[in-house]
Amino acid sequence: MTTLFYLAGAIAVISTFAVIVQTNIVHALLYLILSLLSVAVVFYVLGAPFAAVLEAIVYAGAIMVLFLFVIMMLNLGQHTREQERGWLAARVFVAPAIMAAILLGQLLNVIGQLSHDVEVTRVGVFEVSALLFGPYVLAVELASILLLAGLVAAYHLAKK
Amino acid sequence: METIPIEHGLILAGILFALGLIGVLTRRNIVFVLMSLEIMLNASGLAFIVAAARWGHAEGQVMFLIILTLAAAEVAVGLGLIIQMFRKYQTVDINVLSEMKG
Amino acid sequence: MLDLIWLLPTFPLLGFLSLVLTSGRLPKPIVAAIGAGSVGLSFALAAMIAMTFLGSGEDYYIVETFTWMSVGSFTPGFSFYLDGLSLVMMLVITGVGFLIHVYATGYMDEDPGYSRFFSYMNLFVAAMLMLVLGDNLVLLYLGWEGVGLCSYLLIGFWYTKPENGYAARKAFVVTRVGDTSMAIGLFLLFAHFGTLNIQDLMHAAEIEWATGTNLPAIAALLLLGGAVGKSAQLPLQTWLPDAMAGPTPISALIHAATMVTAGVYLIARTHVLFELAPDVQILVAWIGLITLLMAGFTAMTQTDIKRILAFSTVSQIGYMFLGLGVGAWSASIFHLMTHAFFKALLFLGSGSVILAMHHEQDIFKMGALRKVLPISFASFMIGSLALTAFPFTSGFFSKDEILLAAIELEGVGFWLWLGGVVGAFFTGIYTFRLMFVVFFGENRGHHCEGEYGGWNMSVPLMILMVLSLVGGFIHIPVEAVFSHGEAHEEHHASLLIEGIMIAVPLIGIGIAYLFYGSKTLSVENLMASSLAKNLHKFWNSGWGMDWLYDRLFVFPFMWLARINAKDIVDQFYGLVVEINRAAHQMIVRSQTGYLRWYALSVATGLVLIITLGVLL
Amino acid sequence: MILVILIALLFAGGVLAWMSERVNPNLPRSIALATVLLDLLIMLTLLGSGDSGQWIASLEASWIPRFGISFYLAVDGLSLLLILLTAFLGIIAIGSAWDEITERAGFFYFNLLWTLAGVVGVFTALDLFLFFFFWEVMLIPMYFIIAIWGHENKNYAAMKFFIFTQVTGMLMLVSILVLAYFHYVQAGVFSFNYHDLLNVSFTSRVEMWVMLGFFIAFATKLPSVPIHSWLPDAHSQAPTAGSVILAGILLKTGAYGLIRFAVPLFPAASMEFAPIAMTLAAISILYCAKVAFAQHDIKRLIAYTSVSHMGFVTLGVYAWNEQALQGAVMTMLAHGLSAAALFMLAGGLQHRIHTRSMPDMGGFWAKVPRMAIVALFFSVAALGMPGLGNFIGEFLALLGAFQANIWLTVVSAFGLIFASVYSLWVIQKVFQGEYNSSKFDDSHLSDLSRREMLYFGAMMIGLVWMGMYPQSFLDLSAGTLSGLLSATADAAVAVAEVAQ
Repeated sequence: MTTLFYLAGAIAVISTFAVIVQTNIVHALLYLILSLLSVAVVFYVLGAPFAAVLEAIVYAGAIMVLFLFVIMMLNLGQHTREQERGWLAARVFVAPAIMAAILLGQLLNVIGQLSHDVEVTRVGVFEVSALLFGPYVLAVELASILLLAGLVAAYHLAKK
Repeated sequence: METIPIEHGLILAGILFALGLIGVLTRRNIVFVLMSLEIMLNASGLAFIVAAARWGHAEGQVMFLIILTLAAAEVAVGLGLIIQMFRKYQTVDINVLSEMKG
Repeated sequence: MLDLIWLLPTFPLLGFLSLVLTSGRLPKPIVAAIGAGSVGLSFALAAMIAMTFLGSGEDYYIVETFTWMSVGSFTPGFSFYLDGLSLVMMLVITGVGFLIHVYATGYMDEDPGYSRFFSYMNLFVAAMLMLVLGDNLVLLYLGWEGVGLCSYLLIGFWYTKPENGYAARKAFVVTRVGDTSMAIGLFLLFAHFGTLNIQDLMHAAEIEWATGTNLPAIAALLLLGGAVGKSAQLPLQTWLPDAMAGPTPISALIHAATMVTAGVYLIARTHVLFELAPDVQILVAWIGLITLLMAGFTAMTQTDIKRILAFSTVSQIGYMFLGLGVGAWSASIFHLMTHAFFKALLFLGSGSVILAMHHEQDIFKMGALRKVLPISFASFMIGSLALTAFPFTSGFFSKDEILLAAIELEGVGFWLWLGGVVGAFFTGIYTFRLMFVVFFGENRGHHCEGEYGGWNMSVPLMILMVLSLVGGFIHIPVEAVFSHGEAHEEHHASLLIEGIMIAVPLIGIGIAYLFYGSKTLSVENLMASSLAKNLHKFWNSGWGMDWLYDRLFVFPFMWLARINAKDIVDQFYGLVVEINRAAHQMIVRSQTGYLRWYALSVATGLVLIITLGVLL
Repeated sequence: MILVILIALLFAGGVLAWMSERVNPNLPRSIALATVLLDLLIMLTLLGSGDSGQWIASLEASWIPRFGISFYLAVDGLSLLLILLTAFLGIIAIGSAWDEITERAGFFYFNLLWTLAGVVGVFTALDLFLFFFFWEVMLIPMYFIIAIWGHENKNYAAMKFFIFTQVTGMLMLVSILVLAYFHYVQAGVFSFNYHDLLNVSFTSRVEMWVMLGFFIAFATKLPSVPIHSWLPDAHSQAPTAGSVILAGILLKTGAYGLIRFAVPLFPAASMEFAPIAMTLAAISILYCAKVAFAQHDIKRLIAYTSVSHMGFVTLGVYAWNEQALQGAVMTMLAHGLSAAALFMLAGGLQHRIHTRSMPDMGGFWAKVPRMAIVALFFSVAALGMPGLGNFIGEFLALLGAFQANIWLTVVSAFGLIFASVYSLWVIQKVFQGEYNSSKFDDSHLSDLSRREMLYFGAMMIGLVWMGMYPQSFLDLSAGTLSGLLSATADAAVAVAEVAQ
């Protein structure tokens, strides 16, 4: 399982890196899906099968399909690719990369102070559901309202 | 069961988060920006799952679910806005949106 | 009778109010009746009061009307103080004032501002009476400022000419400098004695202040500042010649007979203070002497008929100051009175000449007027004789007394006397230079039909002629006022001194005759050298005092005003605004409008916060 | 109760005037005039009742008891004089706006009346919180008056006025709060009551700082160099009625604050500060007189002369003896009338020839003789002619100040000379000289109307009354002032001893 964890993690990092340097938007989207799926594997390894399933269905499935629709709708084809090449000069990466590196360094610094090996215990749908519809029912309600608001807003915005 | 060092999970989340950040900061195509945002959200969700695994509790997963809905709503609204923007400017270049310039 | 004294200033004040409130809608005869009549009423009343007062044998009489204000111990009232000094002053003011008013009804006949003129004149008389009758220094100050205001208004009477306005403002501001010094003197006196009632002050000062100490000297100096301003003495004499811009009756009333002598009155009124400060008192004498000599020199170089008279006024007031300085109080007041007679006569005479010459004032454009203008000639002749102290005219007696008092003073007395005699010599020259040029010789171009105006102009002249001739025999009842101050009432002069004093003016007249009458001596020869020319220019400009003051005070003030018109303090706040604006601009520049820029700043903020969190 | 009616009437009248505009555009001005007249009549009934030195009328009601804030209004002789001046000048201001303000008249009179209400509140409030409340109430309507009905540069002027007064007002608020806090520390309860706060004791250092908060707020309003620079802009841009209210009344609130609050609350610090305040006063007098002389804009000129004259008030207040205080009060009253009149004249000229630039004017005497005489009268009053109110004020102020500080008084007295320089300069530039209409449109240059003469006549009578029989005014304020003097006598003695 540990091997799987590191493997999936490596795939996630590589594919994510591919996302941010891709010029072809559809390829990028596919890399993103790959990244999400590998994160789903990580979830599974960490004993959260429910989250892994949702990650695969909702993220990699539904949300990415939305992206795909939009990309198709906007007809971002070949000329976008050239445009992207023009925009993606190495120098624009410098400042963000330094910033991100510092941030990461800091995170690592903090995280590095932890050292705890976990015995992975499976926390299944039941426990999660018990919590969701128990003490966190308000959060569920809020999430549903949020989704409703997102729905209405998306409908309104995308309307001509 | 084998053990997994908890800090490695968090490091993975951190790396993904940093990559997402780089994406947000470097890309001019707004669709890429939105995708990078998704990466960052996902990374934070991962952090929650790792935490949940650390304590063996379900609360982390509940948080992940909330992040998930948040991401879904955000994508829906964000993509709607992208469509609007494209209609108005015929481009996905985020730099044309600079009317807030002081 | 004496209790009616408050009516004296009230009549002219009512005249002023009625003329102002009708503002020029009344016909001229009524304006004249109100204007001259109100002063006439005052004169009649003043005469009756004078007789009652002299008959009563009292030394003084106080009439209290109401308290002006009462703040703590400061309680000046509208109270009138009548004694010999104020009696003389009030008679001169109302008497000469009335004559000049009558004369002015003719003189101003064709002026559109007829009613305005008389309203100012009446206000002036009211204020002047307040000045001399007030029993406290605040009331005196009220009159003092009031006459200054009227002087300003009347000098600038013909307001369309900017130079008249300039002369008027100069007169007001220069005298205001003196007034301010006087006001500070008032504050000082009040701070020490808690009262400004003149008699109380004098008694208190005599008791509390020792002779020759600093405080009375400072107080006397401050009051002297007011006096030199009003009386056009050094160093504040520059305004008077310019003040001749006003109508001639004004010059006669305000700038010869009454207002300019207010300084003399003030010093005489507060003579106790000056006696406590002998250094200041002798300073008064020196100021008078220097002023009279400087004015004498300047008068010899002037060509404007009124300016010559103006400088002679400055010079004659110099004599009065000289008299005050040597302690000849009553002689000074006596000279004040006779000077009022003959100088009013001279000014009114010059007014007649000017009108007859169609407002020509340059004496070298006149000539041979004695046949054409007999009345003016007569008034000038008598006035000039009195002015030069020709024996047995009024000016002779008064000037004589002053000079005799001077020579009897120990120490510097002889020099003061000598200066006074030299001044008399110049008086003779410039007065008769004027006479010979204007009334003798040949006519220089200007056509002149004869006397202008009717009886209302000639009768006042005749009355003043009589007064100028016999005024010297009037006895002024001021002994009681100066009783303790005057050491020597009877002068025992040697025949030599008396002879010199009689002869010197006559020599002056003779020299004037040689130059301007018979033309035996030529002015051109005298003026040939460049030294003489420069000297002439220097004297003509009044010893360059205007030039000096312009550079010392006027130009720096104007310069400061000009460079700071925008108010540097305000500009400082403007600078604050600019700095803020610049700072805003800098911060605004960070608002690029680019989303990624904002994201980057968010990230930076995050990094910074975490850094802080890690470090702390 | 009568005091509440006084203020409430003005507030209500303002609202009514605003609403009545819909009925008839000429109605607001009549309503405003009636309101202020009624107010004046009510104030006059106060004149007869009660002895000077006591509270003639007072009202205390609990407002926010938790913090010891009460609705405490009271009137003594000094306050009464000033609210009478307020109502009188309020009527004059309405008169000057009568034909001038045609646009949004209802809102204008609303603002005018609310400003007046605020001022009356300031003059009567004895609870410091309430005082601050009214202090703000009078500012905001004034801001609108300048910003809406002002002239070419109105926004700048209004903003400057607002920022200056607001920032310094905040300093005062801080001081008030500190004062209340100290009362809480010393007495255990919060109180904003004037009488309670009089008893608060301080260390001298703290007292100085708290006093400065008050002083700066009042000195800005007064105004005094170096925080005077809002005034020329506000005055030159404000409509005539605004200038009348500003110069005539609003400036007086600063002086009143000094007399009522700044010195009595902090006697020791004030006495210690007095030489500095008097120096500022002397600088104000001379400096602003000089700047006034250099102005071309006639309203700016008059504004600077206001600063110069108010210097005599500061001088008088900080000399803190009977003559000086009475002089300060008389200067406040007389300057209220004379400055208001001069601003009305300048406004009248601007209304007629649409310019305020003096170099363009000249020779108006023949054209508008009545106006010329009126202008001459008020100029002469401004330069301190004896017999008129300003003289009494300035003379008494200087007389009293001389006893406190000889040198500063001597320096200040030179202001009398400068006053004559600029006053006569105005008359010369505007009314004397040659008439030349090439630089402006003189088709509307008409002499003062009957209505205008009525207002000017009333003010002239007022000034002559003050000048010839000031006793009627002096008596009213005498009691208050001697009360304040005796209350602070101990501190004065103590400071004098330290100085020696």
